Amino acid sequence: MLKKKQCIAMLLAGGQGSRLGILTVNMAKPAIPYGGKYRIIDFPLSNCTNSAIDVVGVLTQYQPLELNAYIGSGSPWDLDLAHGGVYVLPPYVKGKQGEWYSGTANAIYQNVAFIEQFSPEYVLILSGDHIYKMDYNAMLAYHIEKGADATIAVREVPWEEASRFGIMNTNADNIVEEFDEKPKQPKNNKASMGVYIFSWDKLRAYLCEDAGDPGSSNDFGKNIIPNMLRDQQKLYAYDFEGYWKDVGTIESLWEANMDLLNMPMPIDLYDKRWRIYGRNPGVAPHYIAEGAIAKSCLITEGCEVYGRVEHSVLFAGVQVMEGASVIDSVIMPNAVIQSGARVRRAIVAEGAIIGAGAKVGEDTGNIAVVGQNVKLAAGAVVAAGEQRVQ
Amino acid sequence: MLKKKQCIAMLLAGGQGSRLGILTVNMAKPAIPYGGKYRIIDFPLSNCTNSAIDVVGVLTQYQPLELNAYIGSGSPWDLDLAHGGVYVLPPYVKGKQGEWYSGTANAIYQNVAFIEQFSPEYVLILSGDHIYKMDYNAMLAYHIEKGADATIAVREVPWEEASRFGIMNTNADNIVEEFDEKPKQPKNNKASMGVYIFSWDKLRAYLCEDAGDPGSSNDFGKNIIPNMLRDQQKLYAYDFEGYWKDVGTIESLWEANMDLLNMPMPIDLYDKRWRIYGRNPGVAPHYIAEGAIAKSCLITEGCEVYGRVEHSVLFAGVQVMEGASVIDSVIMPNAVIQSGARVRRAIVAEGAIIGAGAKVGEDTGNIAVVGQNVKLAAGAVVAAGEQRVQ
Amino acid sequence: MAMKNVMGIIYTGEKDSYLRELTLMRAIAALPVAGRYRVIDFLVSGMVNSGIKNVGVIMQKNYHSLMDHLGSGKEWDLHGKNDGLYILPPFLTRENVGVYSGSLDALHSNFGYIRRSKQEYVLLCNSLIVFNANFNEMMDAHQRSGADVTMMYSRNPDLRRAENGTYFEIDAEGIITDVEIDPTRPRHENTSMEVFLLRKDLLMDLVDRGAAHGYHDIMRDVFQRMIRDAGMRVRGYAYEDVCYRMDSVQSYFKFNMDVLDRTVRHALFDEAKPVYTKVRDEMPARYQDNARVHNTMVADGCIVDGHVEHSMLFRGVRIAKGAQIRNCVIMQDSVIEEGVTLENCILDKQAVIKRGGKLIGPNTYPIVISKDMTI
Amino acid sequence: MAMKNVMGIIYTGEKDSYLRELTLMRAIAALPVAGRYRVIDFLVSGMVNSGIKNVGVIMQKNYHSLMDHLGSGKEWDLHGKNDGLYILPPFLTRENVGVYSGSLDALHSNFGYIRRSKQEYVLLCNSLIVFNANFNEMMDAHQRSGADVTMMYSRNPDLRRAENGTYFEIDAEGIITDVEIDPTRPRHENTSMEVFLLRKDLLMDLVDRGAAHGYHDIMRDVFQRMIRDAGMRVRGYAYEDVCYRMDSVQSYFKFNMDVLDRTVRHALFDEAKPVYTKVRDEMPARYQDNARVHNTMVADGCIVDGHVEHSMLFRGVRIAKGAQIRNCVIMQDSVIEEGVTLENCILDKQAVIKRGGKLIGPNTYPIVISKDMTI
Repeated sequence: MLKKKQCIAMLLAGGQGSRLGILTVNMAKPAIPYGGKYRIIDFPLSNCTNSAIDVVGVLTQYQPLELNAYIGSGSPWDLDLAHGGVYVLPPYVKGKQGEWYSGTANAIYQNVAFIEQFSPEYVLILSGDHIYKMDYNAMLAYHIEKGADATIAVREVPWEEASRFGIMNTNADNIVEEFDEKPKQPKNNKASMGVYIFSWDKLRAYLCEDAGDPGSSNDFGKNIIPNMLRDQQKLYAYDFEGYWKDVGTIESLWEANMDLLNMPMPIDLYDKRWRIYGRNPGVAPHYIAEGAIAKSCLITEGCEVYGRVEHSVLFAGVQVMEGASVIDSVIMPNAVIQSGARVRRAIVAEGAIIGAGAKVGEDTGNIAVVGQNVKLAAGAVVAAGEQRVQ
Repeated sequence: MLKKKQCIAMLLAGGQGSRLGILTVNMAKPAIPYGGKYRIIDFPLSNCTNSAIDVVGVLTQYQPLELNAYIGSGSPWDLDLAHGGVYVLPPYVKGKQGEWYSGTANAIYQNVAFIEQFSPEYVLILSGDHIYKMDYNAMLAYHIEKGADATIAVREVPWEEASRFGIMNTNADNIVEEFDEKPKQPKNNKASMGVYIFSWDKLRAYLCEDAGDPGSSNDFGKNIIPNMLRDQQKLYAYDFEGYWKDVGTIESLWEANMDLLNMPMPIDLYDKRWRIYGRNPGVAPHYIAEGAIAKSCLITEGCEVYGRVEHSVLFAGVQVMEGASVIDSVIMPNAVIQSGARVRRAIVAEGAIIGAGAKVGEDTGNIAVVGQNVKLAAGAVVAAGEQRVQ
Repeated sequence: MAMKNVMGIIYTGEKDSYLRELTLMRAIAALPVAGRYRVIDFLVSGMVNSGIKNVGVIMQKNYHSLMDHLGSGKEWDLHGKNDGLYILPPFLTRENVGVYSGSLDALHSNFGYIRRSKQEYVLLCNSLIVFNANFNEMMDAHQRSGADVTMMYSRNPDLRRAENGTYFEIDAEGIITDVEIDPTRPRHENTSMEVFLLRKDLLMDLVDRGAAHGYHDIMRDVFQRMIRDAGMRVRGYAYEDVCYRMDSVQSYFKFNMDVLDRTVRHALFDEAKPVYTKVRDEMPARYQDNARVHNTMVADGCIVDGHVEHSMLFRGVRIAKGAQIRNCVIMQDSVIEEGVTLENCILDKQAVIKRGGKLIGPNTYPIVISKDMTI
Repeated sequence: MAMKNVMGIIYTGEKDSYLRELTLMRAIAALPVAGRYRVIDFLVSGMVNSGIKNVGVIMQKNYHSLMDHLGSGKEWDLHGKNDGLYILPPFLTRENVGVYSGSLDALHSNFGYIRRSKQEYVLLCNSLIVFNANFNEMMDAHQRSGADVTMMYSRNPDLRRAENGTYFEIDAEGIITDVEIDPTRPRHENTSMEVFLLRKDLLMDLVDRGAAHGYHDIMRDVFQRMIRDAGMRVRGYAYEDVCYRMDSVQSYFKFNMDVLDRTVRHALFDEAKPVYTKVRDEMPARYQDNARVHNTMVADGCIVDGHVEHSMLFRGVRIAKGAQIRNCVIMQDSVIEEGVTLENCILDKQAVIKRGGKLIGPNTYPIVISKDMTI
């Protein structure tokens, strides 16, 4: 009874993101706050909305609570629809037993019945790990125009970094001839972005084949794409040129936030034609007190700044008290920096309290992290690179 | 960041409902169609909406696809809210591993963190197996007035049937003194309806205790309630007098549908003050052709009746062709009864096609069932009590 | 996909005086039809099914029921922050007491909304014709032909009226070569369906220029001139499926009766392009022991215990035992008591016909019973 | 819990002429305040936070921006099928060209909506006072006292005005014993907050009787008479928290400046009773290298590179390098170019002050720059 859709999106949001350390102890990676008022998942979801793709299945299995509550009815992204919208898809029990998702391809395989409800011609596979603005609709038009079986979004990376990525070796027509996962000697610098469009009939066939192979890791990059290449299916690379950042580590999450402080911003979040939507905290505008300093920074609603904030990103409801200073740091929602505390090159997670006079992070060295709801005693010290969970 | 709620509901919708035979092969029991345009889950969800309870966690693990798509954003029940609404809660992975729900109490236990987000004072536990209209708000007022730790909704059943139920032995003040699960010699006829209100602090403590007991079945009826009685907590019975039907078997599902054909209806679904909401199929009014017969029946939108329909319930989009007859039966959405077919005392599931001249069911005996999307050949015969899956 | 780039504008300010009591308190667009719909549902659903995401509805007088019906646009998935359904009632300011003086004035008053919309094309429609179109094909034809404006028309003779309607002369290439508006005797066989497709910037230019010259009506003062004065390429696009014009009590009645015909019904209610409407959450219709119903459409919430033939019953209608209904359109929540006889009647919402009442109209001119009347 | 049984009605038809340019194209209820809100947000949010599920907003002239702002009520979770937010613009029919002649007329025109609502009580409010109430306590007081009508008042002297406002005399038992409307010199110290709580059936009876006698104003013609003629028990309920009256440019300006005060800000924006408003999805405010900002509230989407002191910046405001802003209220999307100096100004939406401009108003009478103006 569901309405037929030309293309639906499946968003892989199940990863634990363990390289993000204590930030993902209680929360799936796509729910991580970013950029002062967003969560990572806002980017693929807003891209879908702006690309007129209005069915999004979100595949979760690790700590989905925060993500579930955040997605809610889907209304912030205009995905609270009667005919489509956003669906959270955890593993479930079929017949007598249930099975957890064993890999990216397996997660999609377990939801074949979900996909079939919409009888789509194409399926867009996304991951919830990256910050970027992309018109999936343009990519779909390319996929259709080329008559491709699969289209893989790629971006050029510096040659010296190419060996860290999945590299697509393409011919002059952008047809993928070979896929090198982290090649020692890359023949190309086109790295896969983890954004795929498949013709659904083809993908379904390969998912079924893969599910029957006990030796498979059930992964798109390791199994599905190589199997399609083996069979000489038509795989095209789709070149993407804008900002794209994997925020898979503490350092890269911090960097991605700092990127927003550059002028011009490498990713334009003011663009009214391609807004990034998110759930709004619904609090008053922020307040900068007499004597406070706020420069080269992003500050959002509900913050109160009595101290000094420089080259930093403050999320909703953050308080920086008199004499406190926050420099080169990311302060997540409702954290409080008490008077005289000093925060440098740090990420302070949601609801953490940095006691009076405490010192978090250092002027150089690795990023210090204070975990969610941690109450740091007055005068405490968190060294560069340290992760404090209590 | 979620808004505090006085009381939230947790709806246990995970049951496989295996006594419903082939009807629940592809679908969880709460998603079973009922009454011409409803699904079983519409009743507890609409009761919540009408009782001003606007956070409902739906605990699923068995074949949740149909249910998930049906619930969608929650808008049919006015539960597509920014501050609350309906949340589908499957099992998930915490830390390194995941765990399926091992019982009703375990399902709630695994979602303690979900509940805590709303800091509720009370938690209403519901099941997705029953047809009834009930003001949970009145029950909550009773719970508060009595200062109870737990309140259990009960209804009086005929004494001779009491031994099939969980019986609450109460004193004159309606305090529960003893709980008899299916007593051979019942001392009372007040049967538990599977609707509980708990003071959350108390419930949480008992859930934690239960989770630590390796011998427990993690079940409300078998473990939580008896443990609370053991500790002399204040458990009250709350008397409910309206229509209440467990639709856990083929026969009872059929009966519950037939109940709606009695006048007056034992459960008033015309009541504008307590509407039962559901997802609307969005099709035209039904059409009764020249020469057709429709009497003592319920027929809804999208049906086309060219034959004879008596004492039956037709769901959306059903077609009864020329010369076909449907008597004492339940025909689920989009099923087609071809010309000359004869359906008696039967349930024909969604999308099934009964071929020309086929015979389904008999004038007496058990209910015949034709499964979802089954195409019954012309002239085929399905005997009383038979379940046909292809 | 292309239709994402088209905005829909529906002008609901048509002359409604021929519909008598039925349009006393509501716009034609809000007229209840086919058991559970309003006239405007077909157009809005057609737009949405074609992929249009931004629909503006220009309201005139009597717009309360229309506003209430459309609500936030949720039933059409037009309730987003991004695009969606825009209800455009007349401006009431200190200087202006509302009421547009014509379609051109209405468009001019909503210039800001049109300009802000990000689509490149406008599909401009009136709301008095009921049809269930997929506009993609019209858009394809428009783009292929390179026309400045494409106008939808029908060759259906039932749409032709004396002194009412717009008629096109169209040449072999599909170019509209002449337009007659409200002729006593329509000379051209192509009736305008009042559906116009053009680029947004062209529309804005035409409206701006028209308003600057003090014109009021977009068909007469702008499009007709365009066609006459040439320079612009105005093409016709033939709509071949069923369509009905709601401009008199008789045509309203005929439409409801025609829907009982299988061909018409299936053409209008096609699974591939559902017609959405406001949901009422009624229970299924109930037939009692004495019900005898033939060739009739019945909406949810009805309770029928009488005899009903060749009729249209809207949601929540009650027909008591012994009542005899023939050729009737009975709107929402009306009550027909025991022993009543009705033939060729239109009952507006919540009418009550008391026990034993008898109303038999001529089949050419049905009796209309106003909303909330008790007889 | 009890508040589920109360419907809210907000009358937005107040006199708005004292607010000059600010209310030329919008109702007072739609006036932007405190960086990201509209006046009406406080009242609607207060109702919702108190548990009210059915809110009707009676619109008068200039209601476009108000309608656009409230939308489907989604931001307040008032978008359900069951109850929710009802927008009630004036009726425009053949006979009636809209515009109510007073609050009583407006209520009478919406009699159907009031009757159909299933709540037993009505909380009737005007929209020109900004406060963030929890109405539960008022309801408790009303029910405990057995009064026929309970009227909210404030002892805050800032609400008192010459020739404007309603003032109560209240006895030791809390009974309102005298009412003065628009006196030249207010004699009673209790200013009406224009919030009335009563049973719905009583309100309907009063409105019906009042309309039948040709009265227009519910305060003057109904409530004042009730109090004078006795027979009814009309009680006062004192509101002790901060409240502001938006009835002049000065009072509008003062309100925005007072919100900068921590006590006022925290009283109005209390986590336990959030104020909801339409969301714009702007990115966080950005401070550039040359920003120097003190004692100022800044909404999302702003980009600040100049000096700003004791001011209120709404969403999307741009302040260029070298600009000097003091004591200003700058609404949404206004642009202040390099080297501009502004003091004691109110800039309406999308105003542009070009490079080097200088505007210094007296602090008793701020300069108002209209919407879309470029200077």
